This record gives sequence, structure tokens and C-alpha cells, in this order.
Amino acid sequence: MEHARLQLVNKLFNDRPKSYKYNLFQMKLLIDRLTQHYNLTDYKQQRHNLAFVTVDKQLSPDIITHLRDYEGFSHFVLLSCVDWIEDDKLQLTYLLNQPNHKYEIGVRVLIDRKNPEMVSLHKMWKQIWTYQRELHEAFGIIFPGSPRLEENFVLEGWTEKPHMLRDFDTKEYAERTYFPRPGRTSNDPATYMREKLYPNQPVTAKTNKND
Amino acid sequence: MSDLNINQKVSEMLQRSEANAQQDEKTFVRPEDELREVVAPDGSIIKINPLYDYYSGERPQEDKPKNAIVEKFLNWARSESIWVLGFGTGCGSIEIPPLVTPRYDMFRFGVQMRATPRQSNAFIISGYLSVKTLKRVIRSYEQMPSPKYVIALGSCTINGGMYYDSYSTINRLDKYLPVDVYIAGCMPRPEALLAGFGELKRLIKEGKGEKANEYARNFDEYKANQKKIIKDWNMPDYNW
Amino acid sequence: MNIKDIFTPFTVWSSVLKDPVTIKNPIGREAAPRYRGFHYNDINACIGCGTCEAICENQAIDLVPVEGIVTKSGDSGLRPMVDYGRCCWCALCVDICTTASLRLTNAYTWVDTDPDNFRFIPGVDKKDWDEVQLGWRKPEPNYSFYGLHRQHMGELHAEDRKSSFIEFVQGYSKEQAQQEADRCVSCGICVATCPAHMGIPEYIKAIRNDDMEEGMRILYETNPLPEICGRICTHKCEDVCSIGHHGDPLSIRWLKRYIADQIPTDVNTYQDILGTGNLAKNGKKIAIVGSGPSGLSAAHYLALLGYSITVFEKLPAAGGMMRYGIPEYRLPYDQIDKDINYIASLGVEFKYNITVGKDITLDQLSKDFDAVFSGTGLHLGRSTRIPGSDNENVYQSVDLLRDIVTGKPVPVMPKVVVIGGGNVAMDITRSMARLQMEKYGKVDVLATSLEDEDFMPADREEIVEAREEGCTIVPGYGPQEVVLENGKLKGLKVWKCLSIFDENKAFNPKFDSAQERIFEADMVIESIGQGMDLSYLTEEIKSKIEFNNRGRIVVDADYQAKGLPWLFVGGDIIEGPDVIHGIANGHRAAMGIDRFLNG
Amino acid sequence: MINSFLGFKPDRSLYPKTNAEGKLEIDLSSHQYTKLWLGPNHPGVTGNMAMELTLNGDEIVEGKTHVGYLHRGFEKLIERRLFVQGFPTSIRMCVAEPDTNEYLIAACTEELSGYDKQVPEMAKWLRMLSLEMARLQGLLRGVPGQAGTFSLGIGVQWGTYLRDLILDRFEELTGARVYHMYIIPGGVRGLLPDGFKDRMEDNLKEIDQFIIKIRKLIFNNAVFKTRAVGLGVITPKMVDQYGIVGTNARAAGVKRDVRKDNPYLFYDLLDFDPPTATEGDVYARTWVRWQELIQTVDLIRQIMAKMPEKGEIRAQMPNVLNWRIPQGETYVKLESGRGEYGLYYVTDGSDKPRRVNLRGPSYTHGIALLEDMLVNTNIADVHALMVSLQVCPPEIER
Amino acid sequence: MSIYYKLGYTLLGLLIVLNWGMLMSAIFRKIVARVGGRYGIPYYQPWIDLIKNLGIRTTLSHGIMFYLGPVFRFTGAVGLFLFMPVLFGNEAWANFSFQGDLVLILYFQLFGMLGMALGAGEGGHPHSAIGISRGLAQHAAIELPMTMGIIALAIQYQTLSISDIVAAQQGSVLNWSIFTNPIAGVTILLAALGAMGHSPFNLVKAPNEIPIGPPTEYHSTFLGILMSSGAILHVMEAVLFMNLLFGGASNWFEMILKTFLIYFYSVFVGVVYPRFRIEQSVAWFFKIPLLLGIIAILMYSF
Repeated sequence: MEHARLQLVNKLFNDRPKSYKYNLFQMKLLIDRLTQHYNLTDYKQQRHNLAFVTVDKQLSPDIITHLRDYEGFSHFVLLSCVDWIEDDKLQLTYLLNQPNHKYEIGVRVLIDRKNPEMVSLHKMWKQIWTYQRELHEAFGIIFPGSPRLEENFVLEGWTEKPHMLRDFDTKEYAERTYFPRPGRTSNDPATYMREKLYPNQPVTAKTNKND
Repeated sequence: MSDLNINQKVSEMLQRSEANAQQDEKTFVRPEDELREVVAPDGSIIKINPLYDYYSGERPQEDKPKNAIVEKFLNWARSESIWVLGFGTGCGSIEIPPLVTPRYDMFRFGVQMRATPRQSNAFIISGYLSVKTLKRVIRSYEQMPSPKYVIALGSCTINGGMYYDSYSTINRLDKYLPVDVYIAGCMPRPEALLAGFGELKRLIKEGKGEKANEYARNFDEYKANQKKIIKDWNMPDYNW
Repeated sequence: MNIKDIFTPFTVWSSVLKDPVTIKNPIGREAAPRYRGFHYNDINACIGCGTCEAICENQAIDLVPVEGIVTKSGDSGLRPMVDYGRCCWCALCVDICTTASLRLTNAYTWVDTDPDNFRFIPGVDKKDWDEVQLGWRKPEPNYSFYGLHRQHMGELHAEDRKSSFIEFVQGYSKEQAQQEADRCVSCGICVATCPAHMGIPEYIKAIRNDDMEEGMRILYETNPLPEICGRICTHKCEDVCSIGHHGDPLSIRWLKRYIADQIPTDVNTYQDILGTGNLAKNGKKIAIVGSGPSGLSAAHYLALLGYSITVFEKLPAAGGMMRYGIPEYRLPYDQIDKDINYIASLGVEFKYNITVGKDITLDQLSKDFDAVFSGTGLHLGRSTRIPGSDNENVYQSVDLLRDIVTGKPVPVMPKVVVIGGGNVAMDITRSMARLQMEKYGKVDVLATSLEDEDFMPADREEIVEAREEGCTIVPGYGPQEVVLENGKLKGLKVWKCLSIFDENKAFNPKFDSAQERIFEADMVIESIGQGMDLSYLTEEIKSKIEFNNRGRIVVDADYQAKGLPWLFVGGDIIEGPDVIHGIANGHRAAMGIDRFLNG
Repeated sequence: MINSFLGFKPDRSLYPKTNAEGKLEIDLSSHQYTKLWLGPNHPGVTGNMAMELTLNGDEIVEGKTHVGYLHRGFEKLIERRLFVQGFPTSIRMCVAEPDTNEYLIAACTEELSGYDKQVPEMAKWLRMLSLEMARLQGLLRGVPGQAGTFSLGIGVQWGTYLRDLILDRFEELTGARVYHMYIIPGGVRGLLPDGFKDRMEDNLKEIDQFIIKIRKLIFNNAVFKTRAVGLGVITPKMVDQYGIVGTNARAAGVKRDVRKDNPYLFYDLLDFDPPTATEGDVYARTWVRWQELIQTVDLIRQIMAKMPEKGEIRAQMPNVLNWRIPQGETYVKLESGRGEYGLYYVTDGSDKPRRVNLRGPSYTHGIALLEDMLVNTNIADVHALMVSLQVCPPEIER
Repeated sequence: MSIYYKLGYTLLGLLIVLNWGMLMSAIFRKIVARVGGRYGIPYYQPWIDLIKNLGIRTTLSHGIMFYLGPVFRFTGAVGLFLFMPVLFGNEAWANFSFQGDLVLILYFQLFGMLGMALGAGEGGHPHSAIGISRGLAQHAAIELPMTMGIIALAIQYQTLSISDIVAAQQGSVLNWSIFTNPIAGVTILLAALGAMGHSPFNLVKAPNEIPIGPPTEYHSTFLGILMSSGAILHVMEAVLFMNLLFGGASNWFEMILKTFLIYFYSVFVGVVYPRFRIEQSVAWFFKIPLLLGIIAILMYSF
């Protein structure tokens, strides 16, 4: 029993590298081909079957169309957005899957956070308008021409700023709106112990008054 | 119909909608709920105000129990025949199917599921309520005939549960609806739910299942709370 | 559509004759043994550390005071209160519970009509499931949310270290320090236990963030002697460390040392980091008697507040017991200098070789200065006063240790017996071992203490390391007589000690004379505690201030002597003896002086 | 059927015209159309979702799905929680198979922090066991549930009972019935209890009998065939157009299974071949799921036979309260009962994630695909369609 | 027998039928529960439900027809009872049956449905409207083959009186119409599947699609009336088929047994099949039972 199990595990670790290498090789070829045509930055091989690249906003529809039509990335997995509030950017991630070689590529597009607008790809895949509708509600990104963009997606009568932006504080909003049950107080063990054990001592240290 | 009449109607409609707008500035009305005129097959024009034409305009009234002995008998019947509205409002509703299937079989205890609020007596709020659902829950609850009971499942209904800081879910159910029984758990097991039904039966038999009257009594307070968080209150106040 | 499709479905009717599979009495059916039901807390084991509160993603747990549970060292007196309007029964609180007191029973039925009832203190508020034993418990050690094992600190091998006075503990590398710091759960139980209330979780966090300058600033908020403290502190914090209940306590002392070690030995760097480059003076003058930890601490904080400080030290260098009482292998002199140089760089004036009471009187100081802080410490050895203890070969450990530092010739004999089980006894034991090694090439030192091994006041690792270095430690014996033969010291007669304290908790040891042993020795060193030398106080001063029944000066919370407003007293003569109490006293006295002078 | 039987062509004269933009011109006041809301208060709709239907007679001319009734803002909430705190929160994203969420959070955090190689072998087997058990309990509801949408309730009764037995096993293994919170970053939270395998085997034997019974009841049922065959056809061409995954794609003849394509855990050590069909209608989807039920039972047996008796269950990880993950992003996916289920995870070097985005199969199945499939179907078939696509609303709105 | 006695017997009979109907529905719900492996409701549950519904405090109406709907339905059920001989050979239990009551009975079957249609339409709920339109369509499809079968029997026995048809079947089991005229019998039995309101022909009340069809808006006392009229209807429809095909009943025990078995037949089928869509069920009725009905009529017409 134990022996058989060990054999299985050995088989796993002997066989797996083959597919790893195959995938890695295919991805390397792909990136080589892409770099001939387009300017890719921040290329990162996250896993043997997953890589991320950053592309220019203007070029991104071209690249995604190219990937779909010539590289076989026919399965659209995900459109997501990350708020890099420190850099004042929104990162759109288009994740595409190549069903034959079984690997994925994430195309990152950085757009301006103050004026978030992106070309709508709803004609390329039939489900994209859903993502775009959600991102419009959650991040306030405008996709001109995307169907039903202005319709409510998950929220109703929302009057605050888009809820997934980093500077929307959900806890503060919840406390302001939904009144948590009152009567709860907690104590920090360190301060509480000091107050109990040394009631007369000054709590904080004083430093130079001139500072 | 002359132009004068139409102008008059339009100005009336405008006045009405302005009056509505002044009542509550936050109210916004969906296109299909707006005042409109419909041409009937015979050519006459029918004026429709969907929000006020389709619903009753009466405040809810308290239905006080009248004859003590009769009421006691009826309470017994009510406790032994609890019809639950089949409205899965949250994740706790995943534990309802085990209850109506062989393992737990709540039919034995006189508890049955019902598809329409008009025929239901008990409302299971199965956990968290997003504001969007709360709006529907209020309507369903108000459509239920009195006496009616609310069973609240899990932490989320008591104090927000794990969604205490969510912008989308309410924290305390008792602010918006009167709750009869709370069951602790996230989510409560079917056994705990059955125990909750047991407790509800006991309450009804003791004549304490009168939360529907409490709702009617404190109607203004509940409505104020509900309106505070439901931003697009595009429904009438009374849904009976 | 074929005919089979019409008739096959009717086979389901075969189940109509079978018994239903329904559970007959579902209400209250017992859940699985590992089920995560309602909380129970063993309140006697709980220390109120609050890690459950920290890990709870729902903020379902509050720490609240509980009647009948007193706050004491290592127990905050708080207990978790659970809000079942928040809980999601994930049991992360159980998995991380440092004392394994919190658990979930497998009870799960709680129906109530009042939503406010779902808030309770497990273990305190009586619930039906308190007696239930099954349920989710803290898993076994190979699954832990924090590192259970302490990072081992590199140190010299016993054979190497016993032959010299070089510091044998090597300090943490960056990886080690960060991994050790990672184990901290930031509960803060240690903070109140530390006499100086150092911001321990904060500076450990600074290590995790690899921000040594921030760490340094946190250290200096409460402790101006981090290098020294990082080496020789008695680390009461580690004794109460919450993760020490299951696993090794955090090496808080070594982490403190790590921070201090990372900053270069350069007062300018220190001043840059701490922002003390140019301190404004307020023109008031303070005299500080004694440059021990309390004196230095007071000097530091007063200097920060702009006072002009003069420190009077009767010995040729500053540091007090830190320099003259602790052997170099534990606390190298350059590290003492590092801390003291920085304090000196703040404008503190040190006057060495001036004995207050002899070279200058306290009254004079009170006239020359606005206030006086006295931290003169315990520098008098205490004798056992057993027969023969007046022999010339019976020494006091304090004197010997001081002589080792000042470079005076120290008598070293082939067989040494040390009386005492405290840290000082271990210091002299191990110092003598090194001196013997130097002189004779072998170690023969024996230390004996009244207390049993488990109750010896010395730090655990001191005892272990002393043994590693070849010293013999015989706990549980009380010295009765120094055996003399022709006036020459032959050995020490001891009896087995049965109990140390009597019913009234007063010191009154009882011995069993039947279990008698004689330790052969050429030299006996007494190390049973030290006494204070208050001879510098004139009778006039003594009449104004008050003494308590242990002979210590009575002070208020600001360490201001009762009856003499200008005199502040701190250090070992008030509390201790250890370095961290001294530092704390000095700090608080400094604040007191500031309040006294500036209102 | 009546039309084909009597030889009539459907009368499309009353149908709305499409305008130049390809949208339907529906004038509600023309008395030709009815607006009907199915849900959210509707016992037939799985989860809590609404469908806004425009009807012409019994036939739907336009369908819109409305989600958000179960929206809790998980993705926002997880951004406020430590990595370890994220896992009890995240698993509630989908109540049908919560273990998949646990695994995804664990796998993402492990991969980004570099601990994925250190997860002990035993933990991986146990993860696989709990994932397959989750798939099994989902299928036990899903397969008879499809007949339940046509009001064949007996199969649902049996299936839910057997699912309850699996939940009992879950309870033993993980300590909870539905939200197991078992797969934790670094490993799992407990070993198999004593005698677990025997009890599991007993349950599996019962499920074996159930599988045969359900074939006789559902797949050899004349009325079920009448209803399900030819309903809601997915063609292979639609699979990529709509991003269809899982059993829905496999029933259309497109063999995609993450367990085979990108093996995770030890799935490449198991002997299985995902079932497929070619018709792509409701019947084929149910049939594929039924075969998957057989396969899952077999997989659980294989896992229990191949897993070691005991071992370490969790890697030594950093203190959960201080755990920081360097900046990075990843997408981890697995094959849930409903199809490819993935998590896009972005970290920024702090102790909390920067962005978490769940890509559930229902996101495309439940909105874009369902809305297009609703057109020209009968209202009686609406929620049969919805169930056959395995739409789980909480995973759409999260 | 004086009219007063007659009225007394009728009221008593109505009470028996009502209670038997409620008990029968409880028994069948328990049997179905057993197939699913559970216990199901207690036997007394329908009575408690009825009392509960009568004790509901809120009664709100959507208009006069909303009131009248349940009343019509109840009238239909009572009418079925009034003109149906429940027991054969007993004047007291023959109720008000007369020559030609067969036609009236067929009319009363439709009467309840029409009442519901009016009431449900007034209720204003789209589910009611959809349900009732489906119900009427399906009812028409059921009525056609059933009428064919009944006409075939009427032609066979040359009478429109139920009592006469029952009388003609006495003597031996083999005299029952189901054996003497099997094609008409099968036609009626297949149509009965639809009339009894079980799967696969219960799309009208489908809780999964249009919860729960016509009675969606009905509550409290209205629902109580609907429940009791449903109980009576179920028994009386079984009694009709018993009288037409299975030789009637000569005592209460026989009647209970036969109605139980007839009702069991529809449940037996209903448990194992899902439901048809409305156009599928209409097509089905127009296909098999209608053809059989035509054959049955043709057989006796020539």
C-alpha cells in the first residue's frame, strides 16, 4: 500500500515537468512572436501556464484581437480591475485562455484613474458587456457603446462613489448607515493592565517639549 | 378629447409628481412606475399612477385578539400549522431543503413551505439581507396576512454577522421588521431550526405571537428606518 | 419515446414499503465530535491576551473585565466576550488561543427572542453547554498559527567561553530576528509587566518591518539603555509572554538587543535617528547621585526635557552595577559605553571619583541644584553570619565582581564554594570558573542555594550555562558553618533545607540536620543579596524623610522622597534589584522632577 | 409540439420587430406583451435572483436577469481583512460548494507567498477529498434537482437525503456542515477521524444504488425526455463565444476540465476521464452530470485508497497575524461542479490583499448566456434552463 | 322521503365527503412522503390547516369577483355532490340525482374552474392570470376526450342518468363498464389523470414556475373555502368515475375503498412523472385520449 503510494508520487514528479516545460516553451514562443509586433512591458511568468504583460491602452484592443484570432486565445476568462490609488491608475486585466496549449495570459492595461475610459470589447465576446457593466458600477469606468452600461448591476439606488474604489470606506459607510447594535466596548490588554496595575503612573512617556 | 383637456391633465400630472418629489427628495421613480396615460382598446384614455393605483392606500391596522377562549383555540391551530414563505433571502436557505426532505422532515411538526406570501404565516430571514433584498422582503412581509411571524437565522440578522462592515447588507433586522425568534448559528443547523420552530410554536400558544400588531403599532418608526436606507423608495408605503 | 420510458419510472414505488430514513428526534441531536458549536472558555487558564480578538475577522470578540478576576502580572484580568450577532464559527480564535483555554463545544442549539442576549462571556455566563467536552479544540502542535519554537541564538561553545571573558552570545542575524519577531502576536501582556512599560509589540513590529530607526525610537521612549538591557535584562516580559504557554516564549530581550546592535556606535547617528541633535536648555540644574541604570535613565530623560544634568559617581567610570556587578562575558564594556556615550552626548556632565557624603554633601547639592536624584544602589555585600564567616577567605561577591572590573588582583583558589542562588551568585560562579580556568586550567566551583532548583531566583539559562561551563550547582541546602581547620578554611557545612518561609510567609528556613554535607573549599563566596549604603544621608535628612519597615525610603508615585521635596530616590534602593526597575524608576523620577519644577 | 403535431407554423406576426440597432421594439402599452418578474421571491429560482421577462403569450420575447440581491461586497470586505481572515469570509461567496473558495484563497496566497511547494502531501490529499466531496454533494442536489424543476420531486428527496449523509461526513472531517472552513492557507485543519473511510464507504454504497434508481426515474422517463430533449441547446460554437465552461461545455462536446487540462493537487494521479455528450441540451447536461456523479464516487474511492494514513497537515507558515505577501498577482482556477472556477488575486506587499476577483462560471452562464437562451422559450422552462446551466447567483454578485 | 329528511341527509353526506376528502388528501400526502423516504404530515394536518386559515385575521379583497371566485368553486363542488348519487340503491344517498344529471355534472366540473377564473383574474396577480389561462386551456383539452368517453357510455347504456348507468353495472364485476366498454373506460381514465390535478398535468398550479397559479392571491377564509371545496371535488370526481366505470358503491365502505383506489391511480402516475408543459399536455390529450374517445363513440354509434 505504502509502496504503491510512493510509486504514484514518484510518477507525479517525474511526469509533471514534461508538461511544465512544454507550457513554458510554448509561452516563450508566444511572447517572442508578440514582441515582434507590439511593445510589451512588465512581462512576468507567474506560473508555467500563466503570464502577465502590460500593454499600451491604445494598442490593447489590437493585441487582444490578435491573441484571439491568430494565437488561439479563444476563451475569455475574466476582466478585472485593480485600483492603484497611489499611482493614480486603474489596472484593467484581460485574462485570456488558450484551450489548445492550455495556458493563460493576462493583459494588463493601465488607465487614468481621474478619467477612466476604455474601449468596449463587447463585440468580441458575448459575455464581456457583463464585466464592463459591473466595472462601470464598481469602479466608474466608462466603456463607450457597451450595452446596458448604465443599468444597475448589483446595487440599487447607490448614491456614493463607486464602491470598489480604494478610497470608499465600507466600514465607515456601514456604521453610518446601518447602525450596529450598541453596547459593545473592548479593552486593549496592554493599556488596561497598566491602568489597573499602576493607576498612578503617567501612561505615555514625555519627550522634549521643544520638539 | 380637446387640447385643453390634455393640457390640463398634463399640468395635473406635473403637479402630482412635483408634490411627490417634495414629499421625499430622495424618491426616484422608475420609468415603468411613472405617471402615464394608456389608450384603452376603445380609444378612451386611462390615467395610471402605478405606485398608487395598484396598491391599497390604507395604513395597517392592529388586529387585536377578541375572544380569549376562541383565540386560544386558534392559537393552537396556528402553532400546529406554520406555513413558511419559500423566499431564500440568504445563505441560510441552503438548510431549508434538508428540512423538507427525508432526513429532517419538518412536515411532521406541522411546518410546511408555501410559495406565495399571501398564504404564508412565517417568514424565515435566512441570514444577511442586502438592501436590495430588504426592499423585497418588506413588500413580501407586508403582503402576508396577520398574524405573521418572523424567524431570523444566524448572526447576520442580529448584529450584521460577518458582513458587519459591508456597504450592502443591513446590520440589525429588528430595526426594519419585528422579529419573533432568533436562532444562533452561521448558518444554524436544521436541528436548530426545528428547535426554533418549537420555540415559535410555544410563543404562539402562549399568545405572544403578536408581532404583526407591533409592526402596525410602530409603523411610522419602522417605515422611517426602512426609508433611511432604501435610497430608491419607489414603492407605496402600504403594500397590503 | 419507447415503451420502456413509460414503465421504468414506476420502479420508484418500490421504496414505499421501506421504512423512512428520517431522524426520529432531530432536536438536540448530538453533532460530530469535532463540530464547531458554541464557545466555552476555561477562565482560569485564560490570560486575556486578546489574540482571539485580534484574529476575529468579524470583530465578534470584545475583551471585558470580569468580576472576580484580578489583573495581575501575566493576566490582564480581561476575558473574551463573544457576540453571536457577529460570530461565524470559524474557530480561528480557538486555533490561535495562546493558552488553549478557548474551545468550541459541539452544542449548537440556541433560540432566543431577545437579540441582545446573544452576547456572553464564555465560561463566566453559565450556559447549558459548559459541561460538554466534545467539540473543536486547539489542534496539536504540528498545526500552529505562530512559530512555537524560539530561534536559537548562536553562542560560543561552553569549552570556549569558559576560558575567557569574551561575550559568548552572538546575537541574531536579520533572518533569525525577523523570524523570531514574526512569532509575536502583539498581545501586549508583556507591556504592563515590564517595569518600564516598553512598547514591546511595537518595536517587534519594527523588526518585522526591518525599520531599525523606528525600533530605536520606540526603545528610547521608555528605555535609554537598550544595549545593556538587551543583554542582561531579567526579562520579566518573557516570563509572562502569552505564546510561552504553548511553546517557547518570544526572545524579547534578544530582539531588543538586535535593534540596538544594528545602530552603529556613533553618537551622531543616534542623535540623528532620535532627533536629539540640539536640545534647548531650560536653565535648571539637576544633580544625580550614582550613575547606575536609574541615574542614567533619569539623566537621559531630564536632558531631553532641557535640564542641565550633573552626575556624581564615586567609581572611576559610569554604569554602576551594570559595569561593576555584571561580568564582561555577559555585558561587554564597549556596549555599556555605547549607551552611556550617547547619554553624555546629550550634555550630561559626569563627575567621577566623587563620593557624595564624603567629597560633597547632599545638602550642598540641594543648594547648588534645583533637585537631586539619588540612585545609589546596593553595593554592600550581605553576610550569612554563620560561624566562621569572618574568615579572611570568605568573600562577598559584590566586592569580588567590582575588583574584577577595576582590575584589582582577585584571589583565585582551586576550590571555591558560592553561597546563593541568584543571578549575582551565578555571575560570580561563572566568573570564578573563568579565573580558575585561566590560573589552574580546570574549573572547580560549587554553588549552593537554599531554594530547590525549580525555585532558584537565577534565570534558567544562567544555571544551565553555568553547568555547561563545568560549575556544580547544588540547590536546596542551607549553609550552617564554615569549616575551619587551624584557622584555615576547609569547607562549608550545609544542611538540607526543608522550607524557607513559615506560615506567615516570613523568611524562616527550616533545616534537616540529618542530611548534612560538607563541601570542600579553599574559598567561600557569599552571594545572598546586597545591602544599601545610606551613609551619605545626614541625620538631619534622615529625620525629615520616612523609612518603611524594610529600611527603604518611602517615596510617592513620582519617586519624590516623602518630606524632602527636592530629593528624588530610585533604583535598587527602592525597587529591584534589577536593571529594568532602575530604568523605570529613573524615567518616572525624571517626569516627577519635571512636574515638581515646572508645575 | 402541438404545432409540429398539427402541422402549424408558429405565428410570429405578433412578435416585436427588431430595430436598426438589433434591439427589440417592445411597446408595453400595446397590450401584446406582458411583463413578468420571476424572483427574487420565487421558490423555483435557485438562490435569490430575478428574471424580468417580457412575454408574448407563454413565450418569452426578451429576458433580463437581475442580480445583486445577495450582494455582500466580498471583494471589498476581503481587502479589509488579513490573509487568514479572508478565508472564512470568502467561502461564503458560493454556498453550493464552499470548499472551492477555500482552496482558491489558500492556493492564491500560497503561490504568491512562495509556500505552495511546502504544503504537505497529506494536506493535498485531504484537500482533494474535501473538494470531491463538495462536488458530490453538489451533484446529489443538482442531478435530481433538474428533474425537480419539472416537478419530479422524489429524486430530490432521495438526493437531498444522501447529500445530508455526505454533510455528516463533512461534519466529522471538518467540524461544520455547510461552511467547512477546512482548507486553510498552508494546509488543512484536521486529519481524518477514526473510521471515516468505512462510514464514507457505506454512504458511497447507498449513493451507488441511488445512481441506478435515478437513471430509471429520470433518464428513462418519457415525460422528462419530452421536456428536456431539445431544450436550451448549446452548440460547440457558442462555447467560446460565451465563455462556457464545465459540464455545460462538456455536454456540448467541448471537453474542457481543469482537472485534466491544468492539473492541480494530485489530480494527475487519479484515473478518470471527464464525461461528455454532444447534444448540448438540458437532457445532455443532466446526463453528463449524472455520469460525473458516478465518476465522483469513483474518485472519492480512489482518493481514499491512495492517500497516506497520516502525515503533516499544515506547512510551517508565518504567524498569521503578521503574514505579509510580496507584491504580485495570480489567477488560480479549479474545476468546481459548475465548471472552471477561478480567483484573480493581487497583493501589494501589505498584510491584506489588494484585489480579489472571483470568476465563477455562473457569471457568464447566468447573465449573458441565460438571457440569450431565454428568448423564444416557454415560461415553464425558464427555471429548468437556469438550473441546467447551474446558475448560482451569489457567485455572480459576490 | 320528505324534503327535510333529504336535506338532512345531504348535509350529513356533504360532511362525510368533506372529511373523507381531507383525510384522503392527508393519506396520499403521507404515501407520497413514504416514497420519498419520510413520514410526512400528521393525518389531522388538513383540519388544522383549515382552522388556521379560517382564523387568519387579515382578509383583504381585490373586488367582488375575488369574493365570488371561491364561492363559485365551492358551489361547483357542492353541485357535483348534490346531483351525484353517492351510494347506489339508497334513496337517501342518491341526493338530487335525476334523469340527465350526467350533463349537469359535466357542467358543474367546469363551473368551479370558471369561478376561479373570474376570481383569479380580479386578483390581479400575473401568476394567477397565467395559471388560469393555462387551466382553462387544459380543462378544455381534458373535457373533450372525457365527454367523448362519457357520451360513449351514454350511448352504450342509452341513458343520461348516472343512477341508471350504475344500475346497469350491478350483478358482477364483469358488468362494470371498464370491462364492458374498455375503450371508453380507458379514455375516461386517461382524461381523469388530468381532471385529478396531479403530475404530469398540473402545470396550472406549478409552484416551481408560477407560484402557485390561480390561488396565488387567496388567503385566510377564501383559502379555507378553496381547501374544503378541493376536498369535496376530489372525492366527487372519484365518485363520478366510480359510478361511471366501476359499478358504483352500495355502502359507505365500498365507496371509500373505490374512491381511494381511483384517487390512488392518479397519485400513482403523478409521483413518477414530471409535468408537461401546457401545449404538450394539450397535445397529449388531443392525441391519445381523443382518438380513443372517437373510436369509443364510433364503436357504439354503428
